[in-house]
Amino acid sequence: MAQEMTNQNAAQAVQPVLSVRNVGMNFGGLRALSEVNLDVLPGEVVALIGPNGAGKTTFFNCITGIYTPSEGEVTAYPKNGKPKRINGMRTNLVCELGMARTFQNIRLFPSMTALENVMIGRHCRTKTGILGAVLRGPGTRREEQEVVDKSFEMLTKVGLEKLANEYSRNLPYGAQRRLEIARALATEPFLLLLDEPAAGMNPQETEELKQMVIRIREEFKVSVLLIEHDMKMVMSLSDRIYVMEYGRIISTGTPKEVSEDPQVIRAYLGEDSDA
Amino acid sequence: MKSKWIVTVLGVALAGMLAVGCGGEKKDDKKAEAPKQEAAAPAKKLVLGVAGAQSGDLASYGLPSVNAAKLVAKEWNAKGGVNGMQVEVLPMDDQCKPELATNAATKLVSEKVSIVIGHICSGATKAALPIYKDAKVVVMSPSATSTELTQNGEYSNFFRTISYDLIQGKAAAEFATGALKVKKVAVIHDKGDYGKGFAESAKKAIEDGKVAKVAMFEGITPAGVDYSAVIQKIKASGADCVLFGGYYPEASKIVVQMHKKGLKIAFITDDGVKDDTFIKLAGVDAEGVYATGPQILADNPVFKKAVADHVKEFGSEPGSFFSQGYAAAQTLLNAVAKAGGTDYDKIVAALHSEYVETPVGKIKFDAKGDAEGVSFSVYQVKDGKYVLVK
Amino acid sequence: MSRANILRYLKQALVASLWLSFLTLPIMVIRVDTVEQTVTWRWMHLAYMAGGSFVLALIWYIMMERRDLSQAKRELETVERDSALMRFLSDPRFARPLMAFGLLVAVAFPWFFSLYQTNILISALIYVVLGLGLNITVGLAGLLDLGYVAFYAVGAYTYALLNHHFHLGFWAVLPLGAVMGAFFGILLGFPVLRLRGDYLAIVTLGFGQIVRLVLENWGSFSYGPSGISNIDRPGLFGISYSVEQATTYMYYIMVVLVLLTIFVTARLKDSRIGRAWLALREDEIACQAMGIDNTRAKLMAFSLGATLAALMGVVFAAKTTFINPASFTFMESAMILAIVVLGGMGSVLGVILGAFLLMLLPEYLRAFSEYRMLIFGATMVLVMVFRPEGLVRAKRKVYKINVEAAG
Amino acid sequence: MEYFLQLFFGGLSRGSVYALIALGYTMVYGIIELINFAHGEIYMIGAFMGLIVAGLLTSLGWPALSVLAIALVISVLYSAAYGYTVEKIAYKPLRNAPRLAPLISAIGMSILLQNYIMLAQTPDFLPFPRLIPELAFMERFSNYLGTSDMFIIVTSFVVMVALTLFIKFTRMGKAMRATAQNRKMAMLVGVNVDQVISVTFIIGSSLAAVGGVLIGAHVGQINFAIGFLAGIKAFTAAVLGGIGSIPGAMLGGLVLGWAESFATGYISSDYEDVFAFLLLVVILIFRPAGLLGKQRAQKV
Repeated sequence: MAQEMTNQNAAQAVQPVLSVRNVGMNFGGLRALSEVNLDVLPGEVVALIGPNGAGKTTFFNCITGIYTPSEGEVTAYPKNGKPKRINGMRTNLVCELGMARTFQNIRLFPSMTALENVMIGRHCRTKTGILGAVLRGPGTRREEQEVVDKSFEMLTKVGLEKLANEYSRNLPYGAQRRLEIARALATEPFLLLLDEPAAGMNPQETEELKQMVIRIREEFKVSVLLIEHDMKMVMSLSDRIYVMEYGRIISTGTPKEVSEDPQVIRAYLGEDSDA
Repeated sequence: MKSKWIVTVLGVALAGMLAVGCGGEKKDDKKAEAPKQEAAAPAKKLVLGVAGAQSGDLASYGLPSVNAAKLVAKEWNAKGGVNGMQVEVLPMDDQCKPELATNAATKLVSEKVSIVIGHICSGATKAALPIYKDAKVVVMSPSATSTELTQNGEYSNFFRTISYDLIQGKAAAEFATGALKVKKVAVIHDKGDYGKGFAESAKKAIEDGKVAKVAMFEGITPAGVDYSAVIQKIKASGADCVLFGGYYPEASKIVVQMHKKGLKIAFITDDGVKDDTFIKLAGVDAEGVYATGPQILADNPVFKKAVADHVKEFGSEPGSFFSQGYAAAQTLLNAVAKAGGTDYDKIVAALHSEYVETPVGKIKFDAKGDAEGVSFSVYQVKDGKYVLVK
Repeated sequence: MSRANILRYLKQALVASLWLSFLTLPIMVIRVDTVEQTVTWRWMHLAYMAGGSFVLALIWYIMMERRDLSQAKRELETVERDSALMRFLSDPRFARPLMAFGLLVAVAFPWFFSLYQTNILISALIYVVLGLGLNITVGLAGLLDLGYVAFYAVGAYTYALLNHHFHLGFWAVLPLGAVMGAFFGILLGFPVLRLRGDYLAIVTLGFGQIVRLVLENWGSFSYGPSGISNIDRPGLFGISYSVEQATTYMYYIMVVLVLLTIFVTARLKDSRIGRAWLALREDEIACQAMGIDNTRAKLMAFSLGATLAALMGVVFAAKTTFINPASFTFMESAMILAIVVLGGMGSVLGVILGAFLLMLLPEYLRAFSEYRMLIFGATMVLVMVFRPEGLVRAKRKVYKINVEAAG
Repeated sequence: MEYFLQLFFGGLSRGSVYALIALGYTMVYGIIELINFAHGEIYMIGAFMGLIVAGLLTSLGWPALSVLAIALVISVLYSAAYGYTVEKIAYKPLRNAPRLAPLISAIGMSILLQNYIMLAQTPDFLPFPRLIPELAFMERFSNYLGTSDMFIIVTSFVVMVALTLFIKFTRMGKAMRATAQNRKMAMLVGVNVDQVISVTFIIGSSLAAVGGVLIGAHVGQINFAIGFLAGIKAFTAAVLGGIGSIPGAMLGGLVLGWAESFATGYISSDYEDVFAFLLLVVILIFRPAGLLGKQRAQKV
């Protein structure tokens, strides 16, 4: 009980990095999301779980500008900037603001090398134009070198430094997932949105991934919001968990609280008990 | 490895197509061989370039001139050549495209050709002429009718055996307002260089004549399947005569569809339509259509002989601009013979002064390069044939 | 090759040849005249067809099996290997002297070859630049533009009209043409760029047609189908050249422009902008989610391609000295696209090879006169079947890592 | 009003010509998402086959209507065989190639087929016998519609209905829809995708042949180059109506026909095609999926 109190106090005292209020999303007559409320605090790892088709990815799409929410408010709080309402903001501006994501079905750029994939992440933090690229003056060269160095650093963080010059289409599956994270990190986000990062990984890879996320959070001081089905990972990694079913948040709290919530057990764990 | 089989693929493509292609080529080869073997004996030869559309969708306008040149060359070679030089025909394709025409022209210039029949289309001719002019090559077109080509007076090396748009349009307009006494004329064209040129000169002639009015002036989409909208418009305009500038495919479609829609007014058109293919295409609907065309004396012996030779040599009736091509080959070779060589000035002088009996009449060329004695007459389709209207 | 294999190939080829002979029988053999009601039978054609298609089919099947084998092999290997030729070409020890040699040949060419050869080489070079320009739009940014020739026309008419009315010279109009191209690129680009894939293709095709039709019909502006003639060739300090001199001069201008274009595209390809284009081509959604402004990137690619096309339009008008709308048909767009795809999308070297192949092949196939377009079409199909990624596969830059900085 | 009706029916007849070719086009595109430039050439080959058969039979003295029927059947069979073969040579080996490769091979095929017909037959225009007899009762309407116009309108309509039913209710039709939506998934659930694509080409080519013969007889002339423009117009019609949608192809064809007809009638035929293409551009900008096409949500 006391634990719960402090948690709630913390949520009110500290300014969140992302706050979602009463967001709903309709596709024609279909109600995909309704009254979703969610906060991510600085440095927090928050998990969004729920059965398939609950609307988790739709929610990601709503807060990254791929869809415009039908109702509600999505507000982002960049590190040194003013709070910004981001419903329906263009995807690239959301990213520029500092919210970078990965995709459930890996979306790398297959005929670019691993390093170049990460370099794409640097795009919004650099500014060479056509003229600069053609003339390649000292400024451009410096910037280009900075992009390469930073990107390689990101690759090192996810353990892909040896595969830097390989085409991303030729990377093994696990490496592709990690490359997506490196690419997102390269945009210097304050909030990292991971859509099922462990999908298709074996237990060992999943464990490595978990360690990596912990490392990244420490080192880059980013908050993480992740969708994940692997309960072991979710339970041990997240600070807080939101459970979604049929487009609604049905439960929220620490992993322990959530795992004891009868609603969650009925809706999710009950069906998936063998997982 | 890979690069090796790129080359192989290309090789295969070439070899294979040759094998497939042999079917048609064989026949031509035999004929081409005959003069070549004869040509091998005397050392000197005279190359007659024939440039124009020889492939692509306008090939049917360019190929007859090549045949015509071959026939005339054969005739001269049988007589021992021009000044002892065997004549060799060198066809050069431009598909009627200006950029390909410049390539063809530079190729002919590079091969030191001094006389050229061509080009077929006015646009291609305009693009190629500066190159010929610079290299002092005499060019004679059987079919480029754009008025400015000769009337601008810019190209002293250019001649043609066909009269030009301005005269033809005027002839058609005068026939309509004079002989047919029409009051309202619908002038339409196929938006092409030739058709629009003809239509514009006809329009101007009608307006200048002040006897009749131009009820409408519009371009139609070439190669369209349906012209009913423009036909309804003609109908609504109350015109009592249609004047069409363009070629026979469109002309035949319009005539047929006009009749289907019950619009049976006089249809006057140009030399691009005065072709037997038009009558074939339009069938019974061709009856009564007027077309202007170069004056051909029906009983002109040279014309009759040329056609007979063509049938004998190639097994078919000659196509468009055959007579003009034939005349061009005759006058050019005659000029070389009279000039005693391939000296540019002498050839030009001979063209200006020497009369030659050709399928288009007895001609020589005026100061601007147009054939004197070539004029337009009006023909009408009667019983499936074009006959001269008196 | 084992005997069983050979027998199998022969059997397959025989079947294919019988099938093709049957297929082509009516069209190859029969000619009818529906007016005279006569029918001509040309049975010899069938024999040629059967023989020809047998040989072709035999080669086809052998090549096909080799293709599938090598494809299977490639899929097994995770590391991609280049062909010996490509390794040779990308090795700086050989590449440098080779380039120098190529440049030397290019510079010396007009002194050793005829006017005709120089002339068609200029055409080929124009298409090299056009190909490289479209390569930016299609090859790098993945925007299928089927109306590219419209910008070529914009450039050509800019020069032709300015020269005709105001006697502006080549050098004055060259930059103006580029500006016009960029302007039209942005103008047309804005509304259509939110369309994806094939819809973009068909809309650009429509725009291409509209530009040509307007040029054809708006006689008082463009002189309609009769075109504009006597356009000045490029001059320098008011000296007038003969055709031969002007062609040589033109040739060198083109060599410089080609080098410039190669320089620009090669630099762009491995720059921040080039990477953004590539990302755009590979995955639009991921690209935008990574912070790239798709609309901006698309507009840049579209208008840069248009600029190069317009630049070449100016050169084209100056070269032929005559232009009319018939030079800017859809077939022309298709041809430039074919250069890009055949050469290898995204690869500068590939596009150059593609341009030379497609422009010089028909020219040197003059010997085959009537058959050259047939061969040309077949070549396009065959290259695509046996090398769908194009003659030269695009390669990405290998970065050397500054280890210290990366720590 | 009279004038308006004339233009309306003129547009209807022209539009149904576009629709007839567009039906085959939209089908092929809907299933393999390839702008099949060779479709126009198959249409042209269909017309030539019809001409050859008609020429043969007429020289033997057969009556026009039976000639038309037999010419249609043989032309359909042959064109289907051509379509099948073209697919096997130029597209099937490219199933897994980059997206633009089949497009280039289609353009190459189109050039190849055009030149093949030009060399094997003739570069000239050939008169096509008027196989469609004039029906007496149509005489009254001749100011609006001729018999052959009527013939084409009815045929396109019948083809549209038959095709819709085929795709909705037969096993093959369902397999086609499955392939169109997701080729990989279709393969996984046991659809023989190669066979489906072959059948698609065969049906598409048969339709092109029907169009070739009927339109040849309607217009009265053909040559080797007619396929190109027909292809572009048909494709425009298909996109206008919503590519992949069969009633859409019909509607697209008609809308295109009307647009051209009214543009000519009330403005000027000089800009007939400009209006057609402008219409296309405007519709695609404001309704990217075409008139009857379904907007597919992008999957993320």
